Amino acid sequence: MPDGDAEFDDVDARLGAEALIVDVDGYEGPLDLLLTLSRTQKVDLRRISVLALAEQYLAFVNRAKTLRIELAADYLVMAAWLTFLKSRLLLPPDPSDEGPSGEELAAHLAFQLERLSAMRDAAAKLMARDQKGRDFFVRGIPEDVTRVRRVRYTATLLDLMQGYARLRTKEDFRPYSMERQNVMTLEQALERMRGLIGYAGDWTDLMSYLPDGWEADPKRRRSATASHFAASLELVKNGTIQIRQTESFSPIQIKALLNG
Amino acid sequence: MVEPEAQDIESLFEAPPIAEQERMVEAILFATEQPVTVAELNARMPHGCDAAEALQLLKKRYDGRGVGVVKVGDGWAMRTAADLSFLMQKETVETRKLSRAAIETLAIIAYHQPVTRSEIEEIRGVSVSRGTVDQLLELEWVKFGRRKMTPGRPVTYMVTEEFLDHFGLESARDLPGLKELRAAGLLENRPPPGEPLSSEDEDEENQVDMFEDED
Amino acid sequence: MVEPEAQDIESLFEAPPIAEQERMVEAILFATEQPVTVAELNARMPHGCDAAEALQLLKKRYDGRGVGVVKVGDGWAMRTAADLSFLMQKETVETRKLSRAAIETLAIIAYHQPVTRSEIEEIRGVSVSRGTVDQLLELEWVKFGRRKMTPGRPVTYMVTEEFLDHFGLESARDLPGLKELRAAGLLENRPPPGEPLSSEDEDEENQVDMFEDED
Repeated sequence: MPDGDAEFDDVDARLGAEALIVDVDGYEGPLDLLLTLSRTQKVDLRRISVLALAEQYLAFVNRAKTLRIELAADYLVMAAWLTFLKSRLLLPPDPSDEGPSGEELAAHLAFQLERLSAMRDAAAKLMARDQKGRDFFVRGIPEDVTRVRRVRYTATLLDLMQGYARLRTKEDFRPYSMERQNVMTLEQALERMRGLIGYAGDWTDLMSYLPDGWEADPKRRRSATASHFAASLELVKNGTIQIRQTESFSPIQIKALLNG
Repeated sequence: MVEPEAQDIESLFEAPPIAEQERMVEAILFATEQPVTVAELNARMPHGCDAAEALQLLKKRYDGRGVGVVKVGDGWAMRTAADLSFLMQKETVETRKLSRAAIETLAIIAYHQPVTRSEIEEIRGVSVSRGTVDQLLELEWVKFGRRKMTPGRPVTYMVTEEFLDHFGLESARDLPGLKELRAAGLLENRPPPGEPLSSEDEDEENQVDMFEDED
Repeated sequence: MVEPEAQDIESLFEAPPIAEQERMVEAILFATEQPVTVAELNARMPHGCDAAEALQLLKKRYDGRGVGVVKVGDGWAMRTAADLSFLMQKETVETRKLSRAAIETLAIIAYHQPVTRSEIEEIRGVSVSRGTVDQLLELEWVKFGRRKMTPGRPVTYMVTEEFLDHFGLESARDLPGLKELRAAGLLENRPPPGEPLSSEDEDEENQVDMFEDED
């Protein structure tokens, strides 16, 4: 900090201002500040003079203002409220007034301060307790409990009957079902080919893998060819076989990949 | 349908002697870091065992030892004696230092639970930053309680079993100075004068429930 | 010159009583993450302690308990007694609904037993995966029946006593017939006339009984 800055009248004022900045930063809101101020009264929080406290707070805020310290809005709201409280406490009660009396408001503020103070003490007591991992310790080598998970399947008689009913009535309305006898699924073809592929050391025409009884009928042959072709692609993907077609429309050939 | 079978089993596998049951409770508590409830103990021990009784015997046996049987919430656990902490320097885990705001918020939640965020703010006189509660939730010292039956149905916060475990408390009722604070009326939710009481009364009852009718 | 001083220190920090040392060893072994050697124990315990002796006392104390003091390599650790290892398992039973495929397969077996896999597939209209039948066999709701006297002599499936027990049936004949299913609102559509059971009826008298109310 360069010396000789003459913004403040003297060094004391500057130090005072800096102290105040630090202080305001250090307070966690107006209630915290009020609690600190109230401690200067050195009495039971229930017996503090709220009037004196209000004056102290207002003096603090005024000083901060003259030093042009940015005060958070809630400090100013509290100042306004305390000014109101002060007027209520000083003026004789107006019987036509409906709001709470100055004493009630003052008592509530005292209660809030006492409660905050009590919570601070409680927090301190809590943190002073023996703590796990600092004062007492858990088992260092916990022996894990092995979880044996058993799945129990259940079904009710109703499930069973509904299932059966569903099956027996399916023929009546089956929107998507196909004539299965003329269809060969990818899974079926894959299973077939897995069994046969071990013997194919040489390039073999894919069509030779079609099962007996599926080559004649065109419908069946189409389905079997398609499923076998899809299955062979699956096997290529797995690295089980190689596939090739020498030119368009020529026979598709496959060959087992011998590992090792 | 199961009844006659269950009886057969009972006579077939008589409950082990209580000394043996005590050994079993000892082994189970010893093996785990987390507190174990009596119900869990009974579930793991052979049919017919009385874990609660065995537990009492075990607790007595460990009285004054280097390791003790302690109650944590609904569960039981074994922990080293606090007076031997000086031996444990090696084991100490540096926990992240909590801010003053976090410590105060924790205390308010513990003593006023279940408590809403706005109630915490009312007590502290400042708004509670998100990070403060997050930190407590992350430590698993604080959890969400049931929503409050007030307009907006705000969530409430409560302390967890992990909190009790960490601070060596049997239950939230054993918080230091709780009785005195309640007697002094400092745990009441007292609305500022001139504001309608609305449903606050109901809340106060809730809070009493928390500490008195639990278990 | 040094002698008297050393003596002073020794008398100033007298070793704690052996019972106290035993507590210390207990707490250290409990809380430390690895087995601890006697040298390490001595280093951590107050001056003048005899960890080896305290350890032997502790070992004796835990003799026959649910937990024991055991030597692991060069170090010492506490372990649950081997005979109680069965307690270290926690069985969780998860109840799951049987899959639709399994229920349908089971229903077909129940209504048509003894039935072959290809017959099941015929009725379901889709292939029956190996897993489905295996699951039913594993549940002991289904068993193998006698082989069928048709080409290939395929195995047949039947339901078990266990199955009847689970579903509260005295026999498979007690399963409601189609007419009853329809009356109960479980069947909404009439099966196509003359279509269904003809082929299966030959197999088993039972089924004729079961479905005799079929038109």
